Amino acid sequence: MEIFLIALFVLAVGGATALACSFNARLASWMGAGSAVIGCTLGLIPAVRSLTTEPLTWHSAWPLPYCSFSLKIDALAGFFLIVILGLSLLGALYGGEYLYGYARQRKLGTPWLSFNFLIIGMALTVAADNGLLFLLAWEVMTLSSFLLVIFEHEQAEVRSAGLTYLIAAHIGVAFLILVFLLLSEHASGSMDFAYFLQIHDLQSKTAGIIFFFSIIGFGTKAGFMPFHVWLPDAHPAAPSHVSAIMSGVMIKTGIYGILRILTFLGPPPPWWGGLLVNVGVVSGVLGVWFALAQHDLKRLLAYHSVENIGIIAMGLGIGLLGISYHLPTIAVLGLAGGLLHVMNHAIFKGLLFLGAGAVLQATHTREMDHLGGVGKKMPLTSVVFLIGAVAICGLPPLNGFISEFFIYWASFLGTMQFADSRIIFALAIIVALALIGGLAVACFSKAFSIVFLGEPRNQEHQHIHDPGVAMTIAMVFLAAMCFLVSILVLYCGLPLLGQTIHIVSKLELQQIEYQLAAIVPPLKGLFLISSVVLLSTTFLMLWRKYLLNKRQVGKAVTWDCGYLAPNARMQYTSSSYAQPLVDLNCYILRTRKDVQKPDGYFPQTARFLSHTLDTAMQKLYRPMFEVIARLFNKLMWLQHGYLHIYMLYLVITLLSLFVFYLGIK
Amino acid sequence: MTWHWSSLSVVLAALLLSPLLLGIIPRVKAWFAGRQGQPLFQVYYDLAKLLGKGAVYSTTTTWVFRLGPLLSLSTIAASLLLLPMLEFPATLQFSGDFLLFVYLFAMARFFAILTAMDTGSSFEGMGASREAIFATLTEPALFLSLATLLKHNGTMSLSEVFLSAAPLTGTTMILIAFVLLIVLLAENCRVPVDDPTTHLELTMIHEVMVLDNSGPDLAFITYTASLKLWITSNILAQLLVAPFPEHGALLRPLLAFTTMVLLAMLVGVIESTIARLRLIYVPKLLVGASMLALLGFTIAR
Amino acid sequence: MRDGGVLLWLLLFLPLVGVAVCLVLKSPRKILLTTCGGIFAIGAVAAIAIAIVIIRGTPILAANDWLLLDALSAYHLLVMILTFALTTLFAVRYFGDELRVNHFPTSLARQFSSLWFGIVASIMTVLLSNNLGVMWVGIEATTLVASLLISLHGQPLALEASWKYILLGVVGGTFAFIGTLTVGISTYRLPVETSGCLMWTQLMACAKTLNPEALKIAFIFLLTGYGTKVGLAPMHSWLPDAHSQAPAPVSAIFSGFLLNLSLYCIMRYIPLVEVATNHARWSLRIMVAFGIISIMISAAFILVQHDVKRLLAYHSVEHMGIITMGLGIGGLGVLAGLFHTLNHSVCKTLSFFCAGRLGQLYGTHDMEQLSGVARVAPVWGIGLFASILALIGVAPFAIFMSEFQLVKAALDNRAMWALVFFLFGSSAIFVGALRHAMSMTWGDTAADKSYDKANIIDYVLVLFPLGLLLLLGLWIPEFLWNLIQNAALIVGK
Amino acid sequence: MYEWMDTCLVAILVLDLYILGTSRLIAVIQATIVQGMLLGILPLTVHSQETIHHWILSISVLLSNVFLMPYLAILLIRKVEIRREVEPFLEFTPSLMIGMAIAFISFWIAPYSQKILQLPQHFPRMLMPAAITTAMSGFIILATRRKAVTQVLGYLVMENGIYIWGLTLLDKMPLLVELGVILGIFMTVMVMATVCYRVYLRLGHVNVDELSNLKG
Repeated sequence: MEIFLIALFVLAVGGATALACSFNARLASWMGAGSAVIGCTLGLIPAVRSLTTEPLTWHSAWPLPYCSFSLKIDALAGFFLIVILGLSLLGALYGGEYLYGYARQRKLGTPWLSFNFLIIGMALTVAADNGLLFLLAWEVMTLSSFLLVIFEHEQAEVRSAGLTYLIAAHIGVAFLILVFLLLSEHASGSMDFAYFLQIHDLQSKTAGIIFFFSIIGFGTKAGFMPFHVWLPDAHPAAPSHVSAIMSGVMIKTGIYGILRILTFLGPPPPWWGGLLVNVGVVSGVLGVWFALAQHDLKRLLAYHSVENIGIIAMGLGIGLLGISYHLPTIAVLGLAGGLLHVMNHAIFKGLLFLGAGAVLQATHTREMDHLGGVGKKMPLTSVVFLIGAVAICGLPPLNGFISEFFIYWASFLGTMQFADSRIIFALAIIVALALIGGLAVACFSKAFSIVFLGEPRNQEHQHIHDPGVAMTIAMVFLAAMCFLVSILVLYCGLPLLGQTIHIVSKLELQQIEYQLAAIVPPLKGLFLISSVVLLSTTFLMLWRKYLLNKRQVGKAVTWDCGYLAPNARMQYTSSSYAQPLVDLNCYILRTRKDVQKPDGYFPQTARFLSHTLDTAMQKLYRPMFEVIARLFNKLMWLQHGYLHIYMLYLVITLLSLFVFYLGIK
Repeated sequence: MTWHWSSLSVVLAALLLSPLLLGIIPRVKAWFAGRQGQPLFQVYYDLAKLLGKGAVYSTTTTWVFRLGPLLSLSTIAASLLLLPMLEFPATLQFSGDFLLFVYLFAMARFFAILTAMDTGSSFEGMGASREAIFATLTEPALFLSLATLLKHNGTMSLSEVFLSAAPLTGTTMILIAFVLLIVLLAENCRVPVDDPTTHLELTMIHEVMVLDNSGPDLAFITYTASLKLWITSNILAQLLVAPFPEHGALLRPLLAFTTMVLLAMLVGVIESTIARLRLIYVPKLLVGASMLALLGFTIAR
Repeated sequence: MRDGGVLLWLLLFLPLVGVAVCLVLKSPRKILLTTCGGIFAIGAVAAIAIAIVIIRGTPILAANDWLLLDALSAYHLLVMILTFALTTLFAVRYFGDELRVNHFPTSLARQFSSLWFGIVASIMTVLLSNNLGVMWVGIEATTLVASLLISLHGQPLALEASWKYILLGVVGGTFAFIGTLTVGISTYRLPVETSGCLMWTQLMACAKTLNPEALKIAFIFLLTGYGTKVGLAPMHSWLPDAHSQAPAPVSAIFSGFLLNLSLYCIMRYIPLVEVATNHARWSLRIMVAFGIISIMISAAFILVQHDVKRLLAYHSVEHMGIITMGLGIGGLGVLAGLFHTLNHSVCKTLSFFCAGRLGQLYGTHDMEQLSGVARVAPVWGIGLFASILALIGVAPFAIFMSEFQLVKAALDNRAMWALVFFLFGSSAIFVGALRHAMSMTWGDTAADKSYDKANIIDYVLVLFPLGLLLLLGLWIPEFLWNLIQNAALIVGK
Repeated sequence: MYEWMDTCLVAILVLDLYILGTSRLIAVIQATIVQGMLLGILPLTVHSQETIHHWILSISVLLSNVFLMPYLAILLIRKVEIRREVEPFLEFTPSLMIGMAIAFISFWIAPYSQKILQLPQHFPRMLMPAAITTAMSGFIILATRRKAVTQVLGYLVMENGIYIWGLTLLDKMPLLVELGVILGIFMTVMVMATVCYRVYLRLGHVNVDELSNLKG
């Protein structure tokens, strides 16, 4: 445990040093990135250890009411900690080079300070064993990520993204405060998780309220629809390695929070799981659909985070339903799927954001319709991005498939084992996952091909190239992880997952491991099929090479159907690619189109612009805030500037108090 | 995980016979048009010819364009290992194999789309876009049909679905069969979803995606298409044949093969008698199929 | 000396010495520096007195029980010397800038310094007196001096604000006086000796036997009266005007301490009423209602504000409402409210420093024009942003801690309406204030704004309060917490 | 035993109504001077052993209310050159009528209040109505007159009312507090006058309704 504290200390000191060194960009980068790498590496040691041994704990008093510096890394915390610190480590490595690209325009001290404190915040959130410490760490995390979001604060939209983010985070925290306080009320006033664990007299109504509030509070951070509104704005605004961390792991702290709260609440009634499934289905399907409609590469990825959080929620939801109905197989598979997807999403989403960052750094634009043909200039980036895309679509044999496989499996079992009307949940997950699968394929085939394939749409992008060593290492490592996770799961992951599931579900460890063992044959099958695919592809490649060896292999322009002057702007754009699917869901997506059709016999100009804003923001929150603002505006006459009337306020107050006095004897 | 080595013969049969199945459809269409039509083995000739040719690659394309057809073919071919044939369980059987099976299809499609997009042609982009949307809408229908079958048989493996003691019958079977037929038409880009023989690029889906492929690559793509037809019709055929009582180890598989031929003819009949749907109506057809599958799931016990 | 009585006398008379000295000096610079030194000296004396109270654990009584320094007043004294020390330092910086462009002649300097010491003297009168009547006199004196400070520069709008403040202040003061008298009347049947009828300690000693009805009526008057000076809605109308028009150091002490001072007076009466009415929570309910109204009304006005100092003024209304609500919730709420007092004072002085200094640099307080301050004057700009963040309750700043405790208190006491309104109101304020803060801090900057080179005092003025807020949010010194707890015991049960 | 006191109080009450009904500022000041005299007499009409206390109080009230504060007020109206109040928000006749109504109501509620406050039976009958009416008259002037100067006078009248109310505690309140209060009131009037004068100097008028630029 001391190592963990030392890791935090290294991070804090490193961040502070980076701030002190902000006069020299190189020094600041070295200090910030170096300390982050060292700190994360150190932190990983206890995290990994916690999975195999007893929980690591640390307790020391803290002169703050209700607070104590209690840390506990059990398997659940350890699991999340590994994901968090692992991705942060790579993010720091990548960021060291990436941020240095901004060195001419701004000082790098503050971003590195915030970055290191973001890691500290996330690590402490997960390791905290006290409610107040948890909240404080949570806020440190929010605040430091906020500072990173507004990194490029000259741009108005970046500021508005930061604003939305902080507001959403704060409203979420309000609910979390209520959650912890309600829990502490039943834990004899203490905020220590140790006391929370001993709660057993919780009424189902109170437990329900706590669960519901934690869905709102943690869901805001995690990005459940419709609390996701901050997410598509904030993630693109941050520097790419920070987007990777925010999207890959920071929002997962919300999932961690829900799981942690569940450990305090006793056996879940069915509606909890049902609620999570509903939330997951809505977030998953709509998230990917919104993603499809975006033209901004990082914004697209951000919406995919909503989708993947939805998938995680589905997994956890079906797992909870399994617990409620005493169907251990479903419980274990669902939870395992959800947890695995937490890790997998961190890997491939981190990879995709890092890849997008490399493109952004080279081309200075996130607008997909201005890109194209990047793959020729940045081959390595395009390969790793493709791997990430395949993984996020849940295509075999990469890691995304495995977690979705678990969830599918649990749901198919659910269709067989649930009582009549409950089947709907399992069915909903199956349909949603199927739909998400198709949409994700559409979305990432679009993202990859518009950006990396075809011809460059902008001639200025002729001299771009792959990023340097540090960024490459981070991306390649993550890409490799996409392949390796399944092997890891097969050979050492299952018993470790068992511990984590044990903490959440409170099922017996042996039973969990027994259930988990069932997953081994499919995984082996997956390997075999994958190797068959690999072998046959290699064979086909060699065969083709052999066939073409002696023959003429021509080079020509793409078949252009008789057009005389083909140019890059004639290529299919991201909006045209997505248009049929976007139109299909126009009632929810509400894409705005600005069209000027070609007119006359010799049309001169024509224009087509489409823009998909966030419907929850436009149709739910904005009107809500407007109504409140209008109501408040009606109070403006109170302060009209006339002193005489102000005096009457005093008398009126006095008289009303007298009425109160006479009324309440 | 179980191996059934004897089923490799079924895989071999599929690899060999699938172009034949693809060749039946134009022949039926020719009959309907009053023409003699091409030979049944025309697809084999085509494949051989294409394999013997050189290739032309667009200067726009990258390694994705070279890799795509190979990867599509090998994934589809690999999915044959997971496909049972009634008394012949799949070569590789494990619980949840159907998921891998469906996702291998998705994988193949993903790379087919990327291949098309790599050319930078807007025709091919259009085709790819349509491929993506129809696949998206087909998947729920497919999964719901599978859920019905699996639930009915209480199994998590594709191989056991059609071997169970009480196979799906009656209304539910008809519904599911109908849904699977639509899935078949959509997956193989057939009328009424797509018209492979049209001469206008703007209306095509699959054919327009491969405009720039030539030589061996085009051969691989054609062969992949034939394998897809084989596999989808195979599943539908098994569903239809499964209720027939078992007489010997080979009878039902042979019956199923006959059914597949009949299905190919049916596709030909459909293509000859029905017009291609307008593109905006296709989603309705596919969503409708999902609804039917849901109905089937609901009434199945 | 051993019992500290002399210290109390010193605290009362040192400011008067300060007035005399400042009237003698000639150079404005010297006058400002003397003021600074004087305030620090008073602060040192006060610190010793507070230390005695903390260490000994019993109140200091002096002058035949007319002077009293118990935990409650010691705590407020602590808040006061903290805000005044900081603000005086800031005043030197602020007026020093005016001095450079000859806007600050000797006469003005003398006026400022003598009023400054005068307000300290009157505050000492309030804090140290055991007699409720003298306390009232002290508050009235504070009002008068403060109103003169508002219109120090004599600008038309400042005069208007000053006049509004005086009139509402004196009407409120009259109400408060009626209330004070009525408290005296509540002892009518009791054999209290002549000097004791308004002696707080004696009233507390026989609180159970006081006439509860008279006390209730008294409390109504007192709450309306002192509440006007606290700035509780709907009696707050003067507050945004006065805060926005006063010179920044005056706004800072106004918001930082004068409001709390009046609230302190109300705190003295709460235990009287509650004990006399047998803890029926009668007065507490009214307090909660005022808290809710203040929070909601300030939320409404914060959303549409254009002037940064008015924005901060409405924040004061909000935070006074929060403290009042805390007092009204009782139990832990009192503790939270008192803790909030310190946090709010430190934070609000900081934000007024920054807003005032930026106003000086930009020549306006209009938030439309105060844009991109973080680029023009990084120290003050970041200070303003951080202080607004702290004000709206972002952890790990201390205000988050006190609001957290308040929520806990509300939950514990099942004050659900208070909780709902508090959360709703503070969320609305969060949205409104943050929107302003973001555009002010990082908005587009007009090119002609000159870059202000920060000196060491600026860093101290911004970093010290910020550091203090962080410290209090993460680590509360034990002696301070004990002091707050003892103070809370005086107000609540 | 309170005849003298009641007589004085009735006189004060009548003066209130006079103040409410008149527009000439000098007349208002004269009325407050007379009120001040009566207030000075009041402590002496209370029978008590502590006569020195009463005498000191009486003298200081006379000093402040009859000499100092009226002097200040006269000085002020000369400086700002205002002789009469014009067009108040509430005209003089309605003000007068409201004053009468308040007087009646206060007569009516006085016994109840005495009971609630547990005041002794032999309490001077007129004390509470006079106090309430005087204070409210002062407040009406404060709240409805247009000129800042008039408001200063209104405050004076209001404080007179409070002073009457304070007489209930005559024997219980220490002299020091009472003197402090009187000093406080005097200082308040002085500061009000000062600010009023500064407003006049800076803006050239003392119209309160024009002081309404700060809003929102």
